[in-house]
Amino acid sequence: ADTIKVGVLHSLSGTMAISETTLKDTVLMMIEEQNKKGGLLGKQLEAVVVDPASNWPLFAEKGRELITQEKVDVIFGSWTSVSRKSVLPVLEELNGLMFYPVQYEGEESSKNVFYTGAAPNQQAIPAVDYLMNDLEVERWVLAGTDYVYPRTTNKILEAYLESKGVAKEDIMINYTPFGHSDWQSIIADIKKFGSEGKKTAVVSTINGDANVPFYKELGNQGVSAEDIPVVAFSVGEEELSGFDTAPLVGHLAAWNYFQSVESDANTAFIKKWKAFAGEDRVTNDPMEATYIGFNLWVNAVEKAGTTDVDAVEQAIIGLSVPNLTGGTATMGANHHLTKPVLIGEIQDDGQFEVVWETDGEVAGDAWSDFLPESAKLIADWTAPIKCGNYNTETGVCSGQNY
Amino acid sequence: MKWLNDFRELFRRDQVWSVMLPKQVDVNLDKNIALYIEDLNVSFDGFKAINQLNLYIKEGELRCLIGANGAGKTTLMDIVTGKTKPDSGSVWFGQNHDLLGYDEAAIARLGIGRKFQKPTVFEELSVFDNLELSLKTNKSVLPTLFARLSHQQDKRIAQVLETIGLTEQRQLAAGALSHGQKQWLEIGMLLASDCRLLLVDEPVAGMTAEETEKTAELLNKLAGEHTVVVVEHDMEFVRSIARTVTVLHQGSVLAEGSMDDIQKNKEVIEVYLGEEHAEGSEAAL
Amino acid sequence: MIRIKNLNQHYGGTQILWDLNLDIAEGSCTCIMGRNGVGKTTLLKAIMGLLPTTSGEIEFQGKALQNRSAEFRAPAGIGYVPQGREIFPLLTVEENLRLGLQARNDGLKTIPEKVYQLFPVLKEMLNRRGGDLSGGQQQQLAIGRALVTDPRVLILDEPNEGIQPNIVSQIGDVILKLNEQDGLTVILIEQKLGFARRVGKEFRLMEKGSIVAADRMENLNDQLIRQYLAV
Amino acid sequence: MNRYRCHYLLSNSLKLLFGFLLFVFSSFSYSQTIAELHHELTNVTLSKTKSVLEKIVQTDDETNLHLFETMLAGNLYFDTSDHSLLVLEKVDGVEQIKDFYSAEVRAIDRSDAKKIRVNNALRTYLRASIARIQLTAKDDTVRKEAVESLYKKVDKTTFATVVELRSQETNKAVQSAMDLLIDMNDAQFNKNEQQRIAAINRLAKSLEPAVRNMLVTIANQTEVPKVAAAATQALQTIEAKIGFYNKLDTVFFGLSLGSILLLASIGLAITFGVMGVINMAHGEMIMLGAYTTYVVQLLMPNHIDQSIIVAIPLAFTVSALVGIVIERGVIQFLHGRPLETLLATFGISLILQQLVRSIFSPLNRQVNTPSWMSGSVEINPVLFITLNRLYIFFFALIVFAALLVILRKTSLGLNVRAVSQNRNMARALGIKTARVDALTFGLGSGIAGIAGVALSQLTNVGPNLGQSYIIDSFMVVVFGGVGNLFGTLVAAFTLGIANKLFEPMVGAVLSSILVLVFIILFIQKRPKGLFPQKGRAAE
Amino acid sequence: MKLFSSIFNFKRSGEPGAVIVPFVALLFVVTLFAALGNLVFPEGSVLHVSTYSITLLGKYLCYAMLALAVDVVWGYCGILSLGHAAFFALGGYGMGMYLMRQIGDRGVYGNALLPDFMVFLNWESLPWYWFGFDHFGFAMLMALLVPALLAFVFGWLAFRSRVTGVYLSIMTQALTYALMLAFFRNEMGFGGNNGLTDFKDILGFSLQSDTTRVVLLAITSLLLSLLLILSHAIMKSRFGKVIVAVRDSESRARFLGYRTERYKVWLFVYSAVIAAIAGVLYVPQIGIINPGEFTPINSIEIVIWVAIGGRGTLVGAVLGALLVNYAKTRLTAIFPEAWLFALGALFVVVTLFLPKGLFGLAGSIRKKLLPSPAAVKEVKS
Ligand SMILES: Nc1ncnc2c1ncn2[C@@H]1O[C@H](COP(=O)(O)OP(=O)(O)OP(=O)(O)O)[C@@H](O)[C@H]1O
Ligand SMILES: Nc1ncnc2c1ncn2[C@@H]1O[C@H](COP(=O)(O)OP(=O)(O)OP(=O)(O)O)[C@@H](O)[C@H]1O
Ligand SMILES: NC(N)=O
Ligand SMILES: [Mg+2]
Ligand SMILES: [Mg+2]
Repeated sequence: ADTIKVGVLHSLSGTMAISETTLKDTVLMMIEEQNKKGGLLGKQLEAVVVDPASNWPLFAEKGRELITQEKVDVIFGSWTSVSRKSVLPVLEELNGLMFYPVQYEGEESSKNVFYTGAAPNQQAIPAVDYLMNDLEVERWVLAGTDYVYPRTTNKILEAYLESKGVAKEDIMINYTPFGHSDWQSIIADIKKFGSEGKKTAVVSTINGDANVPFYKELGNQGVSAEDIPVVAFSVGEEELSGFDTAPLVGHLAAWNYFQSVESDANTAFIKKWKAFAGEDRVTNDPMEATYIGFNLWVNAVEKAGTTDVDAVEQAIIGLSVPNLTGGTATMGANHHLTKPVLIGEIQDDGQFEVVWETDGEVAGDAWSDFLPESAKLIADWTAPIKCGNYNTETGVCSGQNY
Repeated sequence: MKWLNDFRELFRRDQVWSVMLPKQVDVNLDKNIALYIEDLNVSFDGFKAINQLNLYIKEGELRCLIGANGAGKTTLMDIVTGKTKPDSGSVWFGQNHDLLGYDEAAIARLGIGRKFQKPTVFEELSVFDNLELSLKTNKSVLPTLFARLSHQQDKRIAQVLETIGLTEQRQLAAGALSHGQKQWLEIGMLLASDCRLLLVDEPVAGMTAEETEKTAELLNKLAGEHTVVVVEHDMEFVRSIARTVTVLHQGSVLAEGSMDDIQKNKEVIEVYLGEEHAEGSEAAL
Repeated sequence: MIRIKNLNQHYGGTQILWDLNLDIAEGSCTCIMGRNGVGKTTLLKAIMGLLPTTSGEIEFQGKALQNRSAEFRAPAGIGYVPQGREIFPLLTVEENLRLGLQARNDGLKTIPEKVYQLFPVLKEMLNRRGGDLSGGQQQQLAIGRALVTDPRVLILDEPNEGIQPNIVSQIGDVILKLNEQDGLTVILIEQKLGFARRVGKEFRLMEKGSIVAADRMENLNDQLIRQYLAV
Repeated sequence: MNRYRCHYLLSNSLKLLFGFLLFVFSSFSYSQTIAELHHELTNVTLSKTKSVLEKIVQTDDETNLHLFETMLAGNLYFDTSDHSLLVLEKVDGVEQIKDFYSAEVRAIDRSDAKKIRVNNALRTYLRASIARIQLTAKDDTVRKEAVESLYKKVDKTTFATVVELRSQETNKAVQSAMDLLIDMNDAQFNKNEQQRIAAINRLAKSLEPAVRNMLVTIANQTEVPKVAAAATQALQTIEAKIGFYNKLDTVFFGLSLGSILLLASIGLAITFGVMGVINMAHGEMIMLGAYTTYVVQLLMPNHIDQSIIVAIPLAFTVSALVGIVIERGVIQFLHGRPLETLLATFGISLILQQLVRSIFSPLNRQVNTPSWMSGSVEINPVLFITLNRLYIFFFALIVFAALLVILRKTSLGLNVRAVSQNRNMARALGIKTARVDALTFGLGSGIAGIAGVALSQLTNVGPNLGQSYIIDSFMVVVFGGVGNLFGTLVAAFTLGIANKLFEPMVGAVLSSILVLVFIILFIQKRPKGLFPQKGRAAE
Repeated sequence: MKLFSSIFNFKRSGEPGAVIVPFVALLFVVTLFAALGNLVFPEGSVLHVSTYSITLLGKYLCYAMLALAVDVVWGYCGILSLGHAAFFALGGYGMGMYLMRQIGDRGVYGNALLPDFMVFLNWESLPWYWFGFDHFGFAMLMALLVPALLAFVFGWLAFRSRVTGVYLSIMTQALTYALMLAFFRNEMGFGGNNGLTDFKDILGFSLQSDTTRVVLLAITSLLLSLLLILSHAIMKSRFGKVIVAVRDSESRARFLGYRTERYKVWLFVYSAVIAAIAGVLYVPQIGIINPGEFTPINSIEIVIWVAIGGRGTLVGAVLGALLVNYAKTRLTAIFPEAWLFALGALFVVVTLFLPKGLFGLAGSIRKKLLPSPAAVKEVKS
């Protein structure tokens, strides 16, 4: 073909459109820019956008369409874990290549997927460390939307906290349905839980639409960040742009990127984004992950001299590109990136201010060390192991579909 | 404590479990009375529609029920057919069936059929299908699923169609019939169902004089083999079929007797007939 | 007062009215008769604008009606008592009557006492839901409701269906009175010959969707009856 | 009453006062040290800021309060060229850079002003420092709040100050706040057992969380059994009261949820309940109302407090007009085919969602809460009622009452019921059915729009807003009994309260499931909802 | 069989029936063509049919079956179920559980006993309700029995209490909504939001192989034909007439002695089983089942397929499902950002201009072209 096709598999309608449309735009922007630079391997890049409409099985169908009908060379896509799980068998069957840009629960490493968002050890654990060490938090509320990412993350955190000597009665766990909008009782409960003398914090894995009513209620019930700080893993600049942050100043989020981080790369990126999408648009962590993923892919293709999936897959491992926070992102043999962990406080202008960060980049861990079964596994896509779930005890690889 | 009683019922030694009893016992008409209605009361939001009503209908009788608008005639039929539950009183079909304990379908299966005041037919089914569904057959689910129109049944329907004059419209959707035609169809459904007790609410409303005559003839023919209760306001018609007439007033029986007696009854004249239809007046214009 | 020329009407593919012509004089009381299903109700519905007509003209007081919508006809002075009563079942009797007020041209806001005089039972039942009434009571309500609209011409489709005998004669009296004293034009569909003869001044016989005979009531003879009304 | 608001007013007036004072003293009054410290403040990293602030506190300088408050509000900046302190203020939506000392507007570029960063730890420290300064503030409420902020933690010197101030204090409320603080101190540290117990007994009347936590600690210290026993008893008294207030809380939560369900479903009670249109686009009418609120705020960015009042009639109009267009354009052709309305309106709802997605982007839009609606009323230390929910509760009742009047007392109400029961007969009576339909559908839609205004205060304003309420709305209308407005009211509150009763027991997810199961079972008992249509006609 | 004898008696049976045989024949031809095209003709040949098209067709046919299920209850009996996706999803979960057990120790954790999601949520042992699902027969039995039982219990409660009309519709919606919330819960042991996925093989045949896919498609197509014919036979029987009578006037049917609630319950169960079969066939072809399948919106969409095709016509419902889903596939590809406008408009336009759906349109075109003798007779009489 005379173009290199790039598939974009993000929901443009339905419940996830809110988050995913931005990522589609990001990919389009990156493609446009790459084409201005003369394309890749002397060819122009061509975006193929489809809409899986927040319907999980459709991700598999559209994924197949992209690979077999449109013959794309790479896919940037997916947000929710379930959508990734849905398309995964198709990617493995057809030997496709996908870059997944969102923080997730880990416990996965596929030959055909590169995970450019954070694994739990690149977000959740450092955040808890910060709360424990810097804010002297002793009681924990783990509040999340009832699905796999929060469940797993909270499982990991629970194990981690207990290993740090936190008593069971000092951990409160609460799950709510998707799109939960009535937070009165839960926040009242959190307040009560937090008024018993020990410093309390909320670790929120609340996802998507439930956040706005959550924070509004938090503000109205007067839960201030000084009393009970909330640290969120799924609330970024984009989400904050949906509400008035004045009453929420000081609440926290843990990410690998914030728009407010000062670096030349970031300034340039923000400028490009605003020119592309609109002056009032903000950037966020999954966008950075998409940015890194895209650049890694471009570099790998150039290095391999082809868009062939197997060649690119091998070329990309160990490759580094600058991230937007002034460091570098290196793709590990387990298909996860190295990332700095940043903790930011919400400001009244809807931005975050970094109040803590790791010294350097942390390597992403596909298999959490805090879950008994998973601790035994490692992912390593380089020879001789060449496997995403290698059991170090039995020396066996399991679960591969190709 | 209903469940407790149910539970006790389960362990009574003098009878087998009720679910194992044969489903329907045939109607016992030893005393020659088809329908017993005793001390019946119904009220709606405080308004007494039926008031201490007592009524006995003999087996094979053709009984006319008349009474002012709102006297409770239709309500009475509603009760007998299980549509309305009375506040108190009893309704027995023959010696052995307490109708108040049954639902509509069970009552219908005992052989009690009804024609409604406002003609009600299955509008989207054809005239033919309306009649087919009315046939006296096993109406449980499985038999119906595998049922097939027998030659006899087919003939029976043709016969009924002929009688009600809708042979030409047999494949027409019943909803497309005119008001009078629907009346006829509903009568036809009664005929097809071959019921033991027929409750007929205003059969000749909207019919021409001649059709009225024909209906009268039909009902007369049915009586004897079937027990028929007719409600009508058309006095000519009533006179032409009635042997015994019962007059209802404000939910109770005001008078009962032959048509002649009734037409002489002062009270009936006052509340219902008016001077025109009173015995001896220039009857029946 | 009402003049119908070459009216044709279809239900779906079936033609019901065939080139129907009808003239109703002001102040007359006309009885339309015919067997079941010949199209009497259809004719009245066409006059009320409740059915689309295929072709033909309907004139009321010199004005063409066929292109005006149904809403226009009640205020223009046509009162309608439909077959099957068509009471608003969930409205109270009083509300059913009050609805008629809107069609009046005099802006009256209360239900005229006259209606209660004609049908005392309605007064007793004012707060009952229309749907709960007995068939006969509903029929009275339907007539009452039409009278509330203060019509110039009253159209009744089998108004005596299901009415107790003494009220039937009362209704007869009412119609006569309305027609003779108040000069109200009346069109009546009636199956019962006796009643028709008593109140009707004119008759029209229908068959297969056309008017086949028209004359003064005195001239309704047995031969006509046998020909058009017998089964 | 309203914390944020008081605070805001106060800080403004103080700023004025200080501006004046600074003007008077600016020429000579600054000691070397404070200026140096201020300069140092602009040069340290976030982790070192606290030590500088501690030194500043030591100086007891008069500018400290102003400094701390500005910093706490996140408005303290400095000039990158000369490191002088600046204040960044928003005046009518425009940012203004002022000199910290003179309060004069400075003409420097925004990018030359750099923020002095604060984090949670600093905010805590700043608040405590402010409280200490404000123990002598003029305003009673400020003083009281200053004392209250010491409940959690108070150092020796500050406590001594409070004890000293107590004798001069004249305001009753401040007095009792101080007494509580003193009692707390006595309960813990008084050497005299009798006095300790007396203090504890007095504390049993208080619902302050700090008091309770302190009592728990005392009750667990068994060295002095009598004191521990007193503390245990005091705790019991307190817990009993708290238990009671928690129940009240639950009821209020239930009523609040109920009022939201009511608002969301009441428009549907008309379009669906009365007119019989299975209106799947109802949620989108709500959404349009919410977006109208957003647009109104865009148009009047400096009058957020008033914007919502303006938005109510506008949202009504917008949704009503769209409703009328839908009715005239589609629904009028579907009379007598209620199930088809489901189809068509579902299509319309897809179109409307995509429309706002195209116009406003798929992202949630920010709708601000007017200051008079934010925060909460504190009834006592354990019982708060959030203002926005309180207003929405009353708002829902008012809308309901207004609707009831329209449907019961106007001819529109009568006509719409007549039309929905027998369209042809209504036409034969001269009722202009087309107008009635359009107006009624418009009314139902308009009310949904109003609901959108209220919901914009609680939840996302995004293209999915409507979707999240449509199922609940149908559930409420059906549960209450179709066609019965009063039923909708009762159903909304019943479901609201039921949900909130289950929630503490089984969690939010199971409680939603339980409520659904409850509705399913309830309908078996009452197949036509709470308030069914009765009588013959309902068959 | 009496049931089947009526099927071939098309002269009397009116329009919908008359097209079933041609439709089934067409379905066979298409399936055969697709099968050969995929397995025999190589890529690049004009006759080649891609695997993508095979899975797509398989999905459409499952949806068509689902539409058939809804048409049976809605079109003929007037029971507007807004919860049929629940039966579909339950059937799918039954199949999903079987497929999950087939993974055995090939999961990522290599645990032979527990599916992956149970392993990482620290489940100790397989919950009791998962037992037996490694046997295909048992799993299929449960996949049909559980939805049937749910339909029976729900129908029995609701119809006996005479819950009708919108009340019933909303209750079915509540049912599927409650199930959705329940299946989201990880404690339920069905994989929570992620559901069941990453299947390997079915009865020993790899799900990734083209042959398996084609066979699955063929089975779907065959079952759809059978169910279409069976449903038609049922609707033509006297049972079917009672069902229509119930739709017209349930109380009148009761006064004739029919226990309408039983008729409705059995019809509802029958329909639920069809939906469950559709779900069973859907999962191996799609490769994932998760609680999203329970969302009330899905059920509403099914109703829309039926309405667009023409309700009460069986074949119409099937065609409606095929058409709408094909349109969705095309539109999302052609206008990824505006397809909802087109789809929404399609719904509105069809409702407004084709009150009887596409099938009704076809019928009236045919009528216009060749007026039936019956119609002529009616006019004259
Ligand atoms: N469901 C109900 N709710 C309230 N009132 C009712 C109900 N059913 C019947 N009624 C009242 O009970 C009375 C008796 O009604 P019913 O229909 O039995 O009279 P009827 O004798 O059949 O009169 P008609 O000859 O006019 O048909 C009437 O006044 C009616 O209004
Ligand atoms: N909705 C309809 N669709 C099709 N045909 C209809 C419809 N309504 C009535 N018809 C047919 O039109 C013809 C005339 O009906 P109409 O109701 O006008 O008769 P009618 O003269 O009033 O009879 P009746 O005395 O029985 O009331 C009848 O043959 C009837 O079958
Ligand atoms: N991966 C997530 N956040 O679902
Ligand atoms: Mg009656
Ligand atoms: Mg008629």
